[in-house]
Order: sequence, then C-alpha cells, then structure tokens
Amino acid sequence: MTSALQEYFDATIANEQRIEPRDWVPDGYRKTMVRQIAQHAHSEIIGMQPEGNWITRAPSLRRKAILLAKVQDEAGHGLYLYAAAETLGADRTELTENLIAGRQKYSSIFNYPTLTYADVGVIGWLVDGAAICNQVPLCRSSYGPYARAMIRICKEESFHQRQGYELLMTMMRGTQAQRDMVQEATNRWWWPALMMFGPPDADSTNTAQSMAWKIKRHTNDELRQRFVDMSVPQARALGVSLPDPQLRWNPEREHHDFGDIDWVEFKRVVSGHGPCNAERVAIRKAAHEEGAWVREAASAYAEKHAREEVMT
Amino acid sequence: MTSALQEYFDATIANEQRIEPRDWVPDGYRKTMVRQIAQHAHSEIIGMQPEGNWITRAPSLRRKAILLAKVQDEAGHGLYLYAAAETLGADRTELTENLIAGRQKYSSIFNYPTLTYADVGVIGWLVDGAAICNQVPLCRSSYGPYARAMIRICKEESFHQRQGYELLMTMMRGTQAQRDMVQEATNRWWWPALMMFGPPDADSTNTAQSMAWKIKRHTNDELRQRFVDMSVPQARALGVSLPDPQLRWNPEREHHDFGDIDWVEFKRVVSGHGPCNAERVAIRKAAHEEGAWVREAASAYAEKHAREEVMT
Amino acid sequence: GGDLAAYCLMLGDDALIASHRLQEWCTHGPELEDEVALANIGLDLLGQARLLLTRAGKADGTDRDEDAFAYFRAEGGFRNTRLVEAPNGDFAFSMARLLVFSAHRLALLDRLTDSRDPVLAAVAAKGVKEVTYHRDYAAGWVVRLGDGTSLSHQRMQDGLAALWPLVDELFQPHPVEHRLACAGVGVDPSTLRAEFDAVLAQILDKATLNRPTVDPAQAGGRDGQHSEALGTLLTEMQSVARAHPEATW
Amino acid sequence: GGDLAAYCLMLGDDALIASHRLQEWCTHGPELEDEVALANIGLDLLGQARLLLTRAGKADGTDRDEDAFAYFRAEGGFRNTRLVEAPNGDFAFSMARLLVFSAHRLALLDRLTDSRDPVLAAVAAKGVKEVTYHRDYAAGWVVRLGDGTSLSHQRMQDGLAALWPLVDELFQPHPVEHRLACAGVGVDPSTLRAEFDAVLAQILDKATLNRPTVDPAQAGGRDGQHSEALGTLLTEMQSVARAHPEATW
Repeated sequence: MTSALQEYFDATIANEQRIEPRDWVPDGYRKTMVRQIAQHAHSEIIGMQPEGNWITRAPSLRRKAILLAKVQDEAGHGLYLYAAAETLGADRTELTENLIAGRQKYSSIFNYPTLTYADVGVIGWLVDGAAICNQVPLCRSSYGPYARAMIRICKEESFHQRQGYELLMTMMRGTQAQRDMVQEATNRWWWPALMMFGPPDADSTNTAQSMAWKIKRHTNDELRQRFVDMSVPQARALGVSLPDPQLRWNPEREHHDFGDIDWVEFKRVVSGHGPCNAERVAIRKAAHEEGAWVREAASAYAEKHAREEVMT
Repeated sequence: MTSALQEYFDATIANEQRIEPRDWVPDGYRKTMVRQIAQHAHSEIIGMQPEGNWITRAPSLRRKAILLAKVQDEAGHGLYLYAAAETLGADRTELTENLIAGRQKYSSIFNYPTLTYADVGVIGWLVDGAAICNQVPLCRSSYGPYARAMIRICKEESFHQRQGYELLMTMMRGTQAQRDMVQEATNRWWWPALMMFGPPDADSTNTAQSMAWKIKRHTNDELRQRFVDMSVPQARALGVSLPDPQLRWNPEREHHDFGDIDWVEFKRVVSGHGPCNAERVAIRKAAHEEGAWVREAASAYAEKHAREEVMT
Repeated sequence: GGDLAAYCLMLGDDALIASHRLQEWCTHGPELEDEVALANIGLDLLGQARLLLTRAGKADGTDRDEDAFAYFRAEGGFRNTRLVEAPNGDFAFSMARLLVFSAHRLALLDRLTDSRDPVLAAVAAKGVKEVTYHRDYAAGWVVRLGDGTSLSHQRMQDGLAALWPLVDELFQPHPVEHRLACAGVGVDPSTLRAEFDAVLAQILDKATLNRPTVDPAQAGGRDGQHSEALGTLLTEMQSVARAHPEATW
Repeated sequence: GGDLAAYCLMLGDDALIASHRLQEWCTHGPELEDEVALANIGLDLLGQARLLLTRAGKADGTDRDEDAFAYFRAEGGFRNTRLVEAPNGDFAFSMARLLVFSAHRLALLDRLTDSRDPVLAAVAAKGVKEVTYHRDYAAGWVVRLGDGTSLSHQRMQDGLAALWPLVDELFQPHPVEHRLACAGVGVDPSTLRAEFDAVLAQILDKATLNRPTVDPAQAGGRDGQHSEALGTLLTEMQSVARAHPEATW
C-alpha cells in the first residue's frame, strides 16, 4: 500500500506536479515542509518588530502609511503561511508556542536592531531583496499550498523592496545627515543580509534531500551570488558603498567576488545570542500571554452561542 | 475618669501646649487629625505625579536634579506624615487603600495636568506658595507630631517655592516661546491655586471646631487673601499677568480685591471629576498593586529570618 | 476659510491621533487576525487624516501640507478630542474606545456626505464605508468580551467605565462646528447623540454590559486643551521629523 | 585629551542612562521607602554624570557643557554600556541590574580614587560612598526577593537570567580604557572581574539564587553601537531641550 503511495508521490514530484493536502506524503517530507513553512511564518511575524519599532515615529505621514501597510502585509503573510502549515496537520497555537519557547527558529536577520529610519529603507532594499531571491524559486515548490502562498507573498515583497529602495533614494537626495544614515545602515545590514542564504553549500546538510523533493530549487551559494550580483549596481545607483573591500567584478566567472562571511557571528545569532534575540521572542511571548484572556473570551462566547443555537 | 482626661486635654490646648501620642484625646479630635494628616500625606504622594511626569524630560541636567530632588522630598513628606498618622493609631496600608479606593481625598490641585515645563515652575511658585500659606500656621498645630513634621516640611517647601520661582525667572529671560509658556501655565494654575484654600468661610463646615482644637489657625478666606497679596508683586516682578481682570489693590482694605472663584468647578474636581482624578488614582493604585509581590516577599523574608534567629 | 480649516483639523486630528493609538498595538495584538485588522483601521484613519490636514492647509490659505500640521504643530495646536489621546489601556479599553469613536464618527461622516464642501463630502463618502467596518469590528469584540468569560466581562465593564467620562466631549458643539453646520458645510455633533446612544444601547445589551453612569470629564480638546498623554504621544510621533527639519523623506 | 574625554563620557553616560532608568521608577515603586531610595540613587548618579560630562568638555578642548553632551548628541555618540540602557522590566530585573551595575562601579571607582587625573580622583572619592549605598540597597532587595516567596524567587532568577548576557560588556576593556589604565589615569575593567564575581557570588548565595549560565550578548555600547532601547530613551530625554534649542533653563 505505502509503496504504491510512495510511487505516486515520487511520480508527482518527478513530473513537476504539485502535492496537495489530500495527497499521501512521506513522513520526512511532511516534517521538513512543516518546519520550512513554520520558520517562514515565524519570520514574517518576528519580522514585524524591527520595522514596527518605527511606525509611530515615521517622519512623514506618507512614510507612516507605507510602513504600516507593509507591517500589516507581514502579519497577513504569517496568516497564509500558518494556514499552509495547517494543511499538513500542524496546529497554529502549537507553532506559536514552539516559537516563543525557542523550539522553532525564524530568520536570524530579525535579531539585528533598527537604529534609524534609514534601517526601514535598507530592510526593504537588502532584507526583502534577499528574501525575494530566496523565495522566487519557492513559488515552484512541490507543495501546492506553500507554492501558492509564495506567489502572493513574492508579489507583495517586491513591492516592499521597491518602496524601501525609493525611501533610500529620497534620503540620498536629502541632507548630509540623511545620507550618512543610509550609508551607516547599509554597513550594518549588508553582511547579515548575505547570511540570510544560510551556511555555505559545503556545510549545508538538508540541501540534497530538499532539492530532490523540489522544495528547494537552488543552493545557498547560488542564491547568495545572485543577490550580490543584483545588489552591486543598485548600491552604485543609490550612491552608497558596500562594506566589503574584496567586492569586485570577476570577468571570468561573470560574477562578483566577495569577502568571507563571518560564520562565527552567524552561528552565534542563529543559536540565540544575536543582539535582539531575547527581546524579539520576549515581545512575541508577552503579546501571546497578554492576549490569552481575550482569546479565551472569544472561545467562551463562541461555545456559549453555538450551544444556544443548538438549544433553540 | 474621662472627664479628668478631657479637662487635661482642654487645658493642654488652652495653654498652647502640644498633645503627644501618649495623651488621651477625644474621639472627634483623633478622627479629625487622622483625616487631616492622611489627606495631607496623600496629597504629597499624589503630588509627585504631575511633576514626576517631567523628570525624564527635564531640559537641563541641573533642572533634572532639582526636580528629582523635589519629588523625592515629597515622597519623604508622605513618609513623615503617614508616620504622624500612625501615632494616632492609623495604619499606613489602610490609609493607602483608602486613597486608592477613593475613600479619602487629597488636594484637588493635583488633578490638573502639567502640560509644559513651565508648569514645573508654576507649581513651585503658586502651588507650593499656597501650600506654605496653608501650612505655616500648622507648625503650631496642637498635635505635636504633626506640628513637628510641618516645621520640616515647610522649610523644604519654601526651598521648592524659591526654586520654582527661579526657574520661571530664568524662562522669562529666555525665548519668547518660553515666556509664552510661563504666561500660559500661570493662566492655567492661578484659579486652581486659589481654590487650594478650600470653600469660602461662609460654607466651611469644620472650621469652628478645628480652630477651637487649634489644629486650624486661620480661616480659608484669610489665608487666601494672604496668598493673593503675596502673589501679586511676585507676578509683577516676574513679568506675567494674573488671569483676573478684577484683581486690584483696595487701599481701604489694604488688600487686593479679586474676582469670583468658580466654585462649581471646585466641587466638580473635589468630587472626582477633574481633568486628571482618574489617572492620578489609577497610577497610585497600579503602583500599589504591582508592588504587592515585592512587599509580600519582604514580609516572607523577614518572617523566615526572624524564625531562624529564634531557632538558632 | 478659517472655520473650514479649523474644522478639518478637528476631524483630521481625531483620525490622526486615533490612528497613532492603533499603531501602538502593532506586534502586541491578541491574535494575528487582530494585528491585521488594527493595522487596517489605523491605515484608514491615517488616510482620512492626510486628506483632512491637506484640506486645512488649502482652506486657511497657508498652503501648509499634511506633514507641516502633523509634525510641526505644538500640543496646543491640536484640535482632537481627549477620547482619542487617552493611553491604550488593555484590549478591552481599546475596543471600547474604538467602538465609541467609530460609532460617533460613522454618524458624523454619514451626515457629512451632504456637505457643501466637495472635499469634505468626498472624504466622508469614502470614510463611511471604512468606519462601518471599524465599528463592526469593535462591536464584535465588545460583545465577545462582554459576554465571554467573567474576567473579560469585568475588564470590558471597567474599560467602558474608564472611557465613559470622555464620551460627552464628542457631542459638545464647538462654535466652529455650530457655524459650519448652519452653513451646510459641517455637522453639529449634538444632533448625533440620539443615534449614537441607540447604537451603543443595542451593542451593550448584546454584550450584557451596563452603560456606565459617570459624570463627564473636563473637555477642551477642540480648543487645544489636552491631557498629559498627548504631549508624550507627540514627543514620540514628531521626534524623527523634528530631529531633521531640513530633510525630505 | 581625547582619550580622557572619551573615558569621561563612558563613565558619565553609564551614570546618566542608569539614572534615567531609575527616574522612570518614580511614582511606580513598591513602597514609599523605595521611592525615596531610588530617587536618591538616581540623583547620586546624575550628579556623577554631570561632573564627568563637564570634565569631558574640558578634556576635549571643545568646552562643551554637560547639557551639550546630554541633550545634543545623537545615539551613536553615547558611550554607555548596553546594561544600563535596557528597559526596566519588573522590580526584580531593575534590582538585579542595579546590583550588577553598582558592584561593577564600586570596584571601578575604588581604583579610580588613585587616578592621576585629579578630577576623576575626586569624582571617584565622592562616588565610592554613594555607590556603596546603592550596592547595599540593591543587594538587600536581591536577597529578600531571592529568599522571599516562591514567586519572588522565580522573578528574581528570571531577572538575573535576562540581565546576565549584558554583564560581560562591563568588563571588556576598550582601547581607551586600556591606554588610560597604562597611563595611571583610568582603570582596565577586566581587572575588576574577580572582585565583582566574588561579591556577586556571596550575595547570590545568600539570596538562594543561581548564577545564570548564558552566553554574553553582543557588546558595542562603548563604541556607540546601542540597542533599540537607547533611541527611545533619548527621544524622551532630549525632547524638551531640542524643541527649544535657543532657550536657557
């Protein structure tokens, strides 16, 4: 029985067709997909914080509206993604509890602080830019609900990326203090953005199986290279330098060479000791715990009135 | 028996000697004194809030130090006064609970908001000024512990009053925006300061008994007149106008005449419906409730270690 | 011109400050669905504020833009009611406030669609749809919390009680409102009270909550007399813009 | 001159920001005695900050006064450690922080009384007495909360754990500290660690608390790299001064 199901699953993957919630999947595929989707959902939710930090202080009403809409989109992305994970049998409350207990991860990039309003722009440009590089191939993920969520998410993220870049362009045309802020924020975010693609291929453990299952389409290093090649001309157009003296065009490879990434820092942040890990999780935990009485009230109300409907 | 005690009490009062905690006092005297001292203590504690509101925002470090020291003094005054009330058998925790449950009052003046840094100066000048007019005679209160607390408090309050006035002088020599702030704060606080002396003598119910007991030495209207006469030249020296078109020197009375006080507003604020009554009490209540676990821990520790001492 | 500008500031500042308080909920909501909803409502109100502040700058002839009003006015220049500036409190207080504010504003915008000022009429027409959703969202929570657990019932009742002294100000006609109502441009808010009371009565009944009986607090927001909370809010809101007065964003 | 000025800012900013966090407790303390004590400690630290910032303005030759440093530097110009800028948390966290900060500072000021810079030596001599009281006050609460109720024990242990990643930064020598220590002007903070550890061990033992075993957080405060919390703090602290740059107070 299982072997017929396995064959059907393998054939679906091989034919580039999509796995749907009703389909049988191997345990490993289910676990890997749930982990991938949950981490992505958690990243959207935790990712609201570094930018959310600046909503009340946005320096113009137009920028405030853009930022508020963006952070709202991130909450929306979190919602789709948790829903996609639920199609694999995961439970949203449990996933949230995994997040706040530190049992599941989220993208390490959100453990860096946002120190000026330029960070809002740089997050749009570099962080959303890197996210898009990572995510565009996932629109062809073998798992249907995730692939469809990614299509919608990528569309919105590239909108956010353009808005971030436009903010930086405006700031670069402004005062010297604004230009300094942009440069300084670029310096702080560049290396963490490169780390978003994960460890080098040589050290990446899950890649082969994920590629076979078609839930990963390119290696970490391929995507990182694509991001660097994309960002260099953008930085030039903006008028900021990227903080890497070894960054230069290599005409033989037809790619940019770049310096070594500090993988010790990467591991420190991933393992929970980045600049803001504790605060980010604490805020999410506090919101979850302080909202408990509200959620309980909603359940009590729903139950009470469901009963009434039955009784009348 | 009681009549001998009553005679001794009456003689002590008549001879301008002080009643001390060991002395017998009539029930009415005890109740009135506890109420008077508790209201005064509560006023010191609630009075920390309108100024405390500006400590973190004080515009120079010198002003910050002055303000922080002043607010600390107010906490200290609250402490002496609660201690004085305890000599009459009152319990501090109970008094605090009376305050936060709205069963005991505090000076209505603290139910007005502090809207600019000039308010810090005007509170020093007018509110502390009015308080001193009220309190200097209380240094001769027939109840010893209260009289002694008042001596210390009045000394500190006149220091605060001078500091407030000095801040205003400095601001009046500053920018136009600063002068406007001072005038505007004076406009807001003048009438409430006049209300600090309580209802007009004709409507004041407790005055006669309190005067007989020598726990009140002058009528409300006498003290109010003294305050007005004192404040007019101070306002002139400062260069601000007082917001009362009827205010003028009356050479026959050798006092200033002044306009009618809005006793409807006074009653509204006293009865709990001033601009900040709810917030002031809510903040005190929150501090008390949020501190409960700390106080419980301190008691538990003290008890545990008292036991240990006995056992070893 | 002056009256119209003042009126636009009243309605615009109410929306701007109410939006700010909703922004403060961001990343602190009880559920993701509420994060989305509160941000949406905040965005709608921010949009209304931008149109109204822009209109104010045209009407008063100064040609100030929305940011000049939002970031470079002092506290005493803000014309919002005290209801919207009060700190958020807990979720119950915030939902009670949103219900009261939306019910009031919906009644107001509904009349304002007939304004002789075409900009006000257009803002109102768009706003009616938005605020209908805001009111329904808030009413949903007021009912669920009121008729939920005994804890949520108590918190909702406490939130209403804390809020209620601030309700009257919404319906006290300012001379500007009175004059513009006579001119067919604005709305006299006292004429909205019956509708508001009826809506609230229905929702509170469904929520098993009592309408509080408390005296109104001191008003004055429409004349720039605010509570201490507005100063703190503006310090935060205006901080970046004022740190860089020459900047463009 | 440059090194001495930078050093005065490090010690001055630590005191200034620590004082600000204590000021935030005002009217929120668990008992009146604590209101008095916390304000007193805040005042002592504010006094230290004023002397040190004034010294910095002399040492760097700019003749800037204490207020120029406090109110008109941007976030990146502040040289305090991240420990002091972290939000207050609950009373347990605040007392744990005050204990750690005071134990560190007492050890530091004690050595600094021998500084070749007479101003630093004088500030230190005065500060030693003050900070001894601060440390004893904080230790008293850490012990009572640690060995109080099971709730207070848990909160104290949690507060320590939340704080502990920020401890290491206090003892990491900055090049400026290193150079000034060699010159007999400053103190190399790494030389204070053993004394600090011994003091803490004794107090935590009495408090029945465990010393947390957590990795240190990212540092950088001495080079102007701060957490998000400092920006918010400065927005508030500097708001009035910056709204009136031409004013005298």
